[in-house]
Amino acid sequence: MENIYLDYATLIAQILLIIGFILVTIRLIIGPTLSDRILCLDMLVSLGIGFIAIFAIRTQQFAYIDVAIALGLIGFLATVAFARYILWQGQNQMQLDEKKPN
Amino acid sequence: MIIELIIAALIVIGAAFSLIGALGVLRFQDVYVRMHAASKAGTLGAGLLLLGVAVASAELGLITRAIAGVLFLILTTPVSAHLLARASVIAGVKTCDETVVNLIDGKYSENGQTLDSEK
Amino acid sequence: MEFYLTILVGLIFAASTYMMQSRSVIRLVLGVALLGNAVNLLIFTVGRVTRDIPPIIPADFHGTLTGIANPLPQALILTAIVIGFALFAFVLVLTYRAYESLGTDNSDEMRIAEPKKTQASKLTY
Amino acid sequence: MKIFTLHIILSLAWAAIAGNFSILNISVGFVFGLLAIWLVREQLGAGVYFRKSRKIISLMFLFIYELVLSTVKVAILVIKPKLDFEPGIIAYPLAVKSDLEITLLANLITLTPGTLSVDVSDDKKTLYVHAIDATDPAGIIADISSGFERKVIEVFE
Amino acid sequence: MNTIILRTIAPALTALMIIFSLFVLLRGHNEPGGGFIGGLIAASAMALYGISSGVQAVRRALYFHPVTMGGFGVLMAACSGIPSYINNVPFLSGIWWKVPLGDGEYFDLSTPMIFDIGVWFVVVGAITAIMLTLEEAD
Amino acid sequence: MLLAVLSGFILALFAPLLKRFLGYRAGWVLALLPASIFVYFLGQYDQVMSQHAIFEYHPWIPSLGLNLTFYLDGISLLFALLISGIGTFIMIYSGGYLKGHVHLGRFFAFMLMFMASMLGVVLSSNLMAIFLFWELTSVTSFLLIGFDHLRQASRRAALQALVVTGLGGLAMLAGFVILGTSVGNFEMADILSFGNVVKDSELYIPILILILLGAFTKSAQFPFHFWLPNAMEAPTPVSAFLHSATMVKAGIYLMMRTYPILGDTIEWSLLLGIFGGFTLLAGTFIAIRQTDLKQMLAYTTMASLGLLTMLLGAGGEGAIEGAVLYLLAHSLFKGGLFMVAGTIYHEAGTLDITKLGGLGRKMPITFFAALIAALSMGGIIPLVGFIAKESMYHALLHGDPLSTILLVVAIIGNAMMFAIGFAVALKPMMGKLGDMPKQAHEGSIMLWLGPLTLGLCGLAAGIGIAYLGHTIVHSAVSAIGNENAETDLHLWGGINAPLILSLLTMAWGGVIFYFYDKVRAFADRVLNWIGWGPDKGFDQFLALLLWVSQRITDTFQTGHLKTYMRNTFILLALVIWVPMIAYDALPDIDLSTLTKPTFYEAGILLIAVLGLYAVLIAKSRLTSIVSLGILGFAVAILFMLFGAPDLSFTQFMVETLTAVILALVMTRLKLDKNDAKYGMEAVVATIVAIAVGSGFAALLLRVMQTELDMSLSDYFTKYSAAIAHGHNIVNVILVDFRALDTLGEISVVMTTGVVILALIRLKPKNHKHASQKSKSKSKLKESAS
Amino acid sequence: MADQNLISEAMRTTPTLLAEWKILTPMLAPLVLAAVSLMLRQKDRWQFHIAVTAALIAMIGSGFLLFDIIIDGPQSLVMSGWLAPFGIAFTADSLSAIFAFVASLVTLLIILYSPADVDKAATKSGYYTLIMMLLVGVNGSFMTGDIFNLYVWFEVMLISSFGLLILGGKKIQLDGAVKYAFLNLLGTTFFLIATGLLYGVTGTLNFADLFAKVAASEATGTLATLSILFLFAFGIKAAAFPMYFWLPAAYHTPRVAVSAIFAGLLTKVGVYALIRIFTIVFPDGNGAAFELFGVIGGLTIIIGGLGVIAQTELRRMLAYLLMSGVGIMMIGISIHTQLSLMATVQYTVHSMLMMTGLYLLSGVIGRMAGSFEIAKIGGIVMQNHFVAIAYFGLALAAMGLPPFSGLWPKYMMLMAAFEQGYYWLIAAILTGSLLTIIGVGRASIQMIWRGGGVNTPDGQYEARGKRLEGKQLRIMMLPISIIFVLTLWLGISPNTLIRQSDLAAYDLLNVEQYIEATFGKGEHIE
Ligand code: NA
Ligand code: NA
Repeated sequence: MENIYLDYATLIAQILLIIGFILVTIRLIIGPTLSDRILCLDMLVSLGIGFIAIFAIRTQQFAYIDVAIALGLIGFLATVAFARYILWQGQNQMQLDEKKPN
Repeated sequence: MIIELIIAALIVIGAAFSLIGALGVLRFQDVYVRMHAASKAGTLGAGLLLLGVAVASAELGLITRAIAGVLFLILTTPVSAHLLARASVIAGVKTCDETVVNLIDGKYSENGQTLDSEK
Repeated sequence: MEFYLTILVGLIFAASTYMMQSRSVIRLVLGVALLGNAVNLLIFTVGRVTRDIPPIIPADFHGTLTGIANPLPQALILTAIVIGFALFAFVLVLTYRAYESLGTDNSDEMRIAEPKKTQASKLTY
Repeated sequence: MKIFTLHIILSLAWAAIAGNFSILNISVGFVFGLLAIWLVREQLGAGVYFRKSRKIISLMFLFIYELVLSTVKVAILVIKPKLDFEPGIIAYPLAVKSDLEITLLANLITLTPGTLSVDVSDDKKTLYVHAIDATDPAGIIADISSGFERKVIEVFE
Repeated sequence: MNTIILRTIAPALTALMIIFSLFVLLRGHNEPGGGFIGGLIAASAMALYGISSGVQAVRRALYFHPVTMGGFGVLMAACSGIPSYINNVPFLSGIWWKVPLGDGEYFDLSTPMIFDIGVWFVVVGAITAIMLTLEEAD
Repeated sequence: MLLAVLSGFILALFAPLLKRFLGYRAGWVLALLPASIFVYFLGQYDQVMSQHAIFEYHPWIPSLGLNLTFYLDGISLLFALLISGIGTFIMIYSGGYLKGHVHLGRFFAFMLMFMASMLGVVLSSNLMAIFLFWELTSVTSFLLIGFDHLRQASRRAALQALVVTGLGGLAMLAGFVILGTSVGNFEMADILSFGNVVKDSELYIPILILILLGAFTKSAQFPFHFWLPNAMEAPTPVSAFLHSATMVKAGIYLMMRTYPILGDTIEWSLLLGIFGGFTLLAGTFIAIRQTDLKQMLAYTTMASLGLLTMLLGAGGEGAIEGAVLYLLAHSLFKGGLFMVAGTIYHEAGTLDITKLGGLGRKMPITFFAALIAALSMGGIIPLVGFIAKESMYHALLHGDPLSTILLVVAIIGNAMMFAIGFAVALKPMMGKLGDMPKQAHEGSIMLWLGPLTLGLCGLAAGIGIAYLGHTIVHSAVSAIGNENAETDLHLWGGINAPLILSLLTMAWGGVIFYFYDKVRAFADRVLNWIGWGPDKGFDQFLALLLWVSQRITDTFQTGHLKTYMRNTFILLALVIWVPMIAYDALPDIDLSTLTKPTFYEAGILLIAVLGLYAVLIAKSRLTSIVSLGILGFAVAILFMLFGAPDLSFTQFMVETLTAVILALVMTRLKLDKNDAKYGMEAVVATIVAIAVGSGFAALLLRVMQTELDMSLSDYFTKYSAAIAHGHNIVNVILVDFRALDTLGEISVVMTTGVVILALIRLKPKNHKHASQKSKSKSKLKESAS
Repeated sequence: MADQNLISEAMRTTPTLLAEWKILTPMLAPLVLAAVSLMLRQKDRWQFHIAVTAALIAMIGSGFLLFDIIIDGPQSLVMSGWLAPFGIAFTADSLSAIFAFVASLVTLLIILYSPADVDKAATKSGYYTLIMMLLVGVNGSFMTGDIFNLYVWFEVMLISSFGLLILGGKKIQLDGAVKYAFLNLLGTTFFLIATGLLYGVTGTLNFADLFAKVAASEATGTLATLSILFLFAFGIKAAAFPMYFWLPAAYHTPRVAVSAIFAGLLTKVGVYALIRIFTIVFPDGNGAAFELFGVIGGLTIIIGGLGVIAQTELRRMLAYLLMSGVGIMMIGISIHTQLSLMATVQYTVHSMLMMTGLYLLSGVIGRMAGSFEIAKIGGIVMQNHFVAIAYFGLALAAMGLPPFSGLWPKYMMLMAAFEQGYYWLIAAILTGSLLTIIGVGRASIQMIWRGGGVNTPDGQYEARGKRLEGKQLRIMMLPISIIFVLTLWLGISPNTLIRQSDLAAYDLLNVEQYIEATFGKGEHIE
C-alpha cells in the first residue's frame, strides 16, 4: 500500500471499529435483559462485516469479502433464533429479567 | 488519487457510523431505543465499508459481490430488528421511563399468540 | 504475538475447565464449546502465525509462494471444527433429552445408571 | 410469469456474485436458480412483481436518502451528552394490503429515521412502530403514509 | 414464527442463501469456500426456511429425507475415490476431465470436486436433519 | 501316554450319551477306560525299572517352550496306577451310588475329565503342562463339589475349593515361571538333573514358597485345609476319589517331585515339618469332634496329608520310603472307607455316627470291607498301613531334635487316627440297630466291589510287601530321591524300636477309642472355646473383601458426573505439570523478544477475554450462551487476521448454526435461572481451572520455542496449484492431499445426523412425563409456526 | 496439465495394484455400505443383510491383508497418490491386520446376534448403520499411519458409540450416555491437543515420519511431556485406572448387543493406539512413561478386580472385568519386550472375543432370569445347560483358567515380567487373577447354580423369567457358540495366534519395515 490517505483511513477506521466492538461488548456484559445481549450480538455482526471490509482493503486480500457477504446474509439467523427463544419465553410467561430474584 | 480519497472517505465515514451505532447501543436507555442505533447505524456503517471495498477492488466481480453484500444487509437487518423487538414486547421487556406512549401494551393476547389491531 | 495468543488459549482452557466442573449439564455443554475454541486456537498457534497473507495462490502466479500462512494447521482445524460442531450438537441434544426424561439438567440429580451406593450385599453363595 | 421473473433475477444474482456475466455463467445461474425456486415453490403463490422498475428506482432513492438521514439523526442523538428524547410505540394504520407490501413497508420503516417496526396486527390493519421521538405520533404517521407507503403502493399497483 | 414480515421475506432469503452456498461450494478450490462452508450456508438456509415456514414445508421442499442426503453425500465422496481404481492410482487420487460445453468452452470436472460436492451434501443433510428434528421434537 | 491322558477327556464328551443309552450301568462300561489305563501302566513297569524313566514327547506350543512331555518314572507310575486303579472302582461305584440321578451322565463326564487331568499332572514333565493339568483338576473338582448345586453349602464349598486351590495354583504358576525362567528350562525331567542349582540360587526362597503354596493349598495343609471338609458336600464317589485318594495327593506329588531340587534344606524341613505336623495334629483333633462319618474321614484325610508332608519335610530315604508306603496305604484304605461311608448313607440315609448302629448284620460285605480298611488305617499287621507306620517310625528315630519332635507328633496323630478309623468302621456296624431314616440293606455289587477290592489290596500289599519293596516302592523312592534307593521291606522286621512305638500307638489309640465319646466332648469344648477357624475366616475374608471393594468402588465411582469431570481435570493438570517440571520442559519467557500485537489485534484479544469473562460470570445459561458468541466471533476475527479466511468463514458459520441449535434446544428446557457455583466448589473449580489453563499455555509456549519443520506445508504450497489444480491450498488439502481426513470427518457428520435423529425420535413407550409435556408443547407449536 | 517432472517428484508414479486396495476394505466396505444402508433405512429387512455383508467383506479383506503381511511384511497405501508423509498413509503391520480381522469378526458375530435384540424401531433408527460406522472407525484406526487421521477415526468411532448407547432412549441410557459422552469427548479432545502440539514440535503427522523426527528432535523434555499427555488421552479411551469412570457408568445401559460390541472393540482401540504411539512415536517411552504404564496397569488390574467383586449387577460386573483386562494389556506395553508385547496382542484378541461372548451371554441370561441383578438371577443350568456350559467356559476364560484362551497371554506376561525383574507386576497380575476368580466365581455359582433368586429356599429350583423361544435362542446362541469354540480353540491350540502375535510384536519392536512400507520401496522420498 502506497497511499497515505488509505493508510490513515484504514488506521482510523480500525481504531473506530475496535472501540465500537468494545463498547458493544460492554453492553453485552451489562445486559440487563437477554434482548439487549442479543441485540449486541447482532450489532457485533454488523461491525464484523465492516471490520472485514477494512481488513480486505488494507491487505488487498479481497478474498475476505466473501466472508463479509456471508455474514450479511446469514449473520442475522442467530438473532432470529434467539428472538424466537425470547418469544417462547414470553409466551410461557417466564421472567426474563434475570436481575430479579427467582 | 480521487479514487483513494473516495475510498478513504467511505471507510472513515462507515467506521464512524459503526462506532456511533455501537455507542448508541451502549448509551441508550432501553432495548427498543438501542435497536434504532443498531439497525440504522450498523447497516449504513457496514454498507459504506462494503462499498469502499467495491471501489477499492476495481474489479467487476468484487464490485458486484460487495453490492450484493450491501443488499443482503438491507434485506436482513430490518427483519432481525423486527423479530427481536416483537419478541421483547411479548416477553414483557420494559420500555424505559422516558417512554411517552405504548399503544401495543395490552394488545397481545394472554399467551402472546395474537395481536389485536388498534381501533 | 504468539505469546498473547498462547495466553488467550490458556484462558479459554481455564474457562472451559471451570465451566465443565459445573453441576448444570448445559454449562458443561458450553464448556465443550469453549474447549473446541481453545483447541482450534491452540493448533492454529502451534502452526506459527503469519499476519494477513492467506494460503491462496494468486491466479496467474508461478513460482514459490513465501510468507503465506501455514495451510496445514488450517486444514486440520477445519476438520476439527466440523467434528467439534457435530459432537457439540450431539451433547447438546443429549442434554436436552436427558433433561426431558430425567427432569433435570443438574448432573447431581442424574445418577440412575449407577447405584446410589453399592448395596452392602450380604455374603451369600 | 412471476416465477419466471424471480428465476431471471436469481440467474442474474448468480452471475453477480460470481462476477462473471458470460452466457455460460448465467446459464449455470439459471440452473441453480431453478433449484432454488424449486425449493421454495410453495411460498411463491404470494406473488412477486418487479415490473415497475422506474417506481422501484424512485423508492430506492428515497430509501437511501432516508437511511442516511436516519443514521445522521441517530448519530446526533447518540453524541448528544444528554439523552432527552421521549420514545414510544405507536400504532400505524396500514393502507397497503398484501403481505409483500406490508413487509416492504415495515422494513423500510425500520431502516428510516426514528422508527422501527415492531409487529403487524393479525388483521393486517395496524403496524405497531417504535418511535424514538413519540411526542407527535400523528406527524410520524403522516410522514410515513405520504412517503414510503405511497411509493410502495405505486410500485405495486 | 408467525409474522408476516418473516414469512414473506424468508423464501427469498432462502433462495439467495442456496445460490450463495452453491457459489461458495464451487469456487472453494481456488478461493475461500468449499463443501463445508457451502454446506453450512445451505443448512442455514434450511434453518431459516424451517423457522419461517415450518418443518413440514422444508421436508416437502427437500423431497428426500435430509439424512438420506447425508448418506448420499458420504457415498458420493467415497465413490469419488473409485475412478482412481480404474486409473491404477491410489484411492482418492485426483482425476480431471474437461467436459466440453460447446463454444470451445470446457467445464473442469474432477474427482476432488465430486468429493467436495459429497461433503456439501453431508453437511447440508446432517445439519438440516438435526435442526428439523429438534424443531419438531416433542 | 498322550492317549492315556486325552482318552479321558474324549470319553467325557460321550459319557452323557452313553448314560442315556445304558443308564447307571454305563459305570461298568466307563470303568473299562481306567481299567485299561491301569493295565497299560502296569505293562510299562518293566521298562520303567530298566530305563529309570520313559519319555514321550508331543510338541504343543513350542514357541512358549510348552510341550506335552510325558515322563514316567517310579513316582509317576505309582500315582498313575493309583489314579487309574482306584478310578476303575470309583466309576463302577458311581454308577451304583448315583443310580437314577438325572445328571449322572454329567457326573461321569466330570469324573473322567478329572481323572484325565490328574493323570496329566503326574505324567507331565513340562512345568507349564503340570500347571495346566493342575488347574484342570481344580476346575473339575469345583464342578464336582458343586454337583448338588441347588444347595448353598455345595456352592460355597465349590467356590471355597476354587478360590483356595486357585490361589495356590497362581502362586505355583509364579513359582514355575521363576523356576523355569531362572534355570532356562521348563522340563522337570531336565531340571531334576541340575542338582543343587536351584537350591543355590538366590531365588530359591521365593521359588520354594510359591511352589509350596501350591502344594499346601491343594493338599489341604493348615491353614488352607478348610476347603477339604467342606468339599464333602460332593457326592461320596467324589470324596473318595478326589478328596482322599488322588487330587489332594497332587500337592504331595508336587513336593515329592520337587524334592531333589528343593528339598533337604533347612527351610524345606522347617516349613514342611511345622505345617505338616500341625496339620496332622489339628486334623485328628478336629476329626475326633465330628459325628458325621464323612467329616471324620475328611479331617483324617487332612491329618494324613499333614503326616505325609511332615515325612517329606523330615527327608532322607527312610522318611520318603515311609511317605510312599503311607501314600499307598492311605489311598487304599481311605478310598475304601469313603465308599463305605457312601454306601451307609445310600442305604441308611444318614451319616450321623450317633444315629448309626448295627449295620454289620445287614450289610456284611460292606462291614468286612470297612473292617480291613480300618485295620490298615490303624496300622495293624499284616496290612500295608502297618508297614507304612513302622517305616516312618524307623525313619524318624534319628535322635536329632526335629526328628524327635516329628516322631512324637506322628505317634500322637497315628494313635488318634487309629481310634477314629475304628470308630468309623465299627460304630455304625456294631451294637444295636440305630435310629436311621432308611431300612438298610446290603448295597449292590457296584457299591461293595470297590471298597472290598481296595481293602483286599491293602491286605495283599501288606503281605506282599517284600515284593513291592523291590519293585514299585523301590522305583518310587528312587525317583523321589533321584538316586537308587535301598528299599528292603519286610512284613515282620522283628521286635525293634518301631514296633514298640507302634504298639504304644495302638495302645494309646485303643484308650482313645474306649473313651471316644468323652474325648469327642472334650475336643468339642476346646474347639468351641477357640470358636474360630479358617473356614469362618474364609467368610470373614470374603465379607471384608466385599466391603473393601465396595468402598473403593464407591469412592472412585461416585455416580456424579461433576466429580468425574473434576477428577479428570485434576489428573490432566498433573499430567501436564508434573512431567513438564520433571523433564525440565518449562518455557522461558523472554519479554524482550516478544512480537507485540498491533492495536487491533490487541483489541480483538481484549474482546475475546471480555467474552470469556461474560461467559463465566453469567448468572443464567442463556447469557452464557450469548456471551459465548462473542468469543466465537473474536476467534473468527483472529483467524482472519492471521491469514485463515476459510477458518474464519467456517467459524462464523458454525457460530451462527451453534446459536440456532442452542436456541432451539433451550426453547425446550425449563430451567432454574440461577445455577452459579458457590463456596468451596467454586474455589476448587477455580484452582483446577487455573492449573489446567496455565499448564496448556506453558506447554504451548514451550512448543512454540522449538523450530517448526515446514516441509509438509511447503510441499502443499508447491504442488497445490501445479498438480492439484487448486489455488486455495487449504481446500486442496481438504479434498485432495488429506482427503481421507475429510472422508472420516463427513462420516462423523453423517453419523451425528443419524444419532440425533435416533436420540429424539426413539423413545421408550408410556413415558408419562414426556407425553404430558409434549401436549403443551404441541399446542405452542401450532400457534408459533 | 502439470509437467511430468513435477508429478514424478511429488507423486507416486508406479501403478497401484488391485492388491494394494486390500488395506482399504476393512474401513471402506463398511463405510460405503453404511451410507447405502442409511439411504435405505426404511427398508428395515435389508439392514441386517447389508451389515452382514459389510462385516464379512471387512473380515475377508483384513484376512487377506494379514496373509500379505505375513509373506511380504507391512503393507502401505498412501492416499490420493501423494508421497508419504505428505499424503495420508494407511499402513498395516501384523498388529493392525490381526486386530482388524478380529474386530470385524466380532462385529459380524454381534450383527448375527442382533435380530434377537434389536427391534424394528431401532433398526429404522439406524442401528445397523451405526454398527457399521463403529467398525469403520475401529478399522480406520487400526489401519491408519497418520496421527491426525487416527484422531478422525477415533471420532467416527466415538459418535457411532454415542448413537448405539442412546438407541432406545431409556432413562438409564441417557444418564449413562451423559457421563460417557462428556468423559470420552474429553479423552479425544486431549488426544487432539496432544496431536497438535506434537505437530508443533515435529512438523509432521505421519507415524513413520514421526519416528525419525522425534528421534532427531532436541526438545526431549517437551516430547516426554507430550508422551504422557498421549498416555492420558488414550488411557481414558482404554478405561485404565484412574481414567475409567465412564466405563462402569455406561456399559450396562444399552442393549446387550451394543454392550458387547463396546466391550469387544472400544477399549481395545485405546490400547491399540497406546501400543502404536509407544512403539513408533515414542519407542523408548522416555523411561518414566513405561514405568507409569506399569503403575497404571497394576492398579487397573486390582481396582478392576475389586470392582468385579463389588458389583451386584451382571453387566456392571463385566464392565469391571473388562477394565481389569486392560490392566494386563497396559503391563505388556510397560514391560516392552518381544514377549510382553506378544502377550498384550494375544490378550487383546482373547479379551475381544471373551468379553463379547460374556456380554452376549449376559443378554441370554438376563432374558432367562428377567433381570440383570445377580441377586435375582438363578437356575440357569436348570433352564438350559448349553447356556450354562457357555457361561462357565467363558468365565473360565476370564479367570485365565485352562482350557480356555485366557491362560496363555497371562502366562506369557508373567514370564515377560519375570525376565525383566518386575516382581511387583507379577504380584499385581496374580492378585488381579485371584480377585477375578473370587468375583466371577461367586457370581457364576449364584447365577448358574442357585435354584433361583437369592430368596429361593435352599435346595429348591424356581423357574423364573421367560423361557426363550427356540428360534430366538438359536439366533442368540449361534454367535456365542462360535466365540465359545474359538476361545476353546485358542486355549487348546494357541499356536496360530501365538505366531501372529509374535510377528506383531516383532513388527512393533522393529519398526524399520513399517517405515519402509510407508515411504514405499524404491519410491522417491523428499
Ligand atoms: Na444484521
Ligand atoms: Na467450535
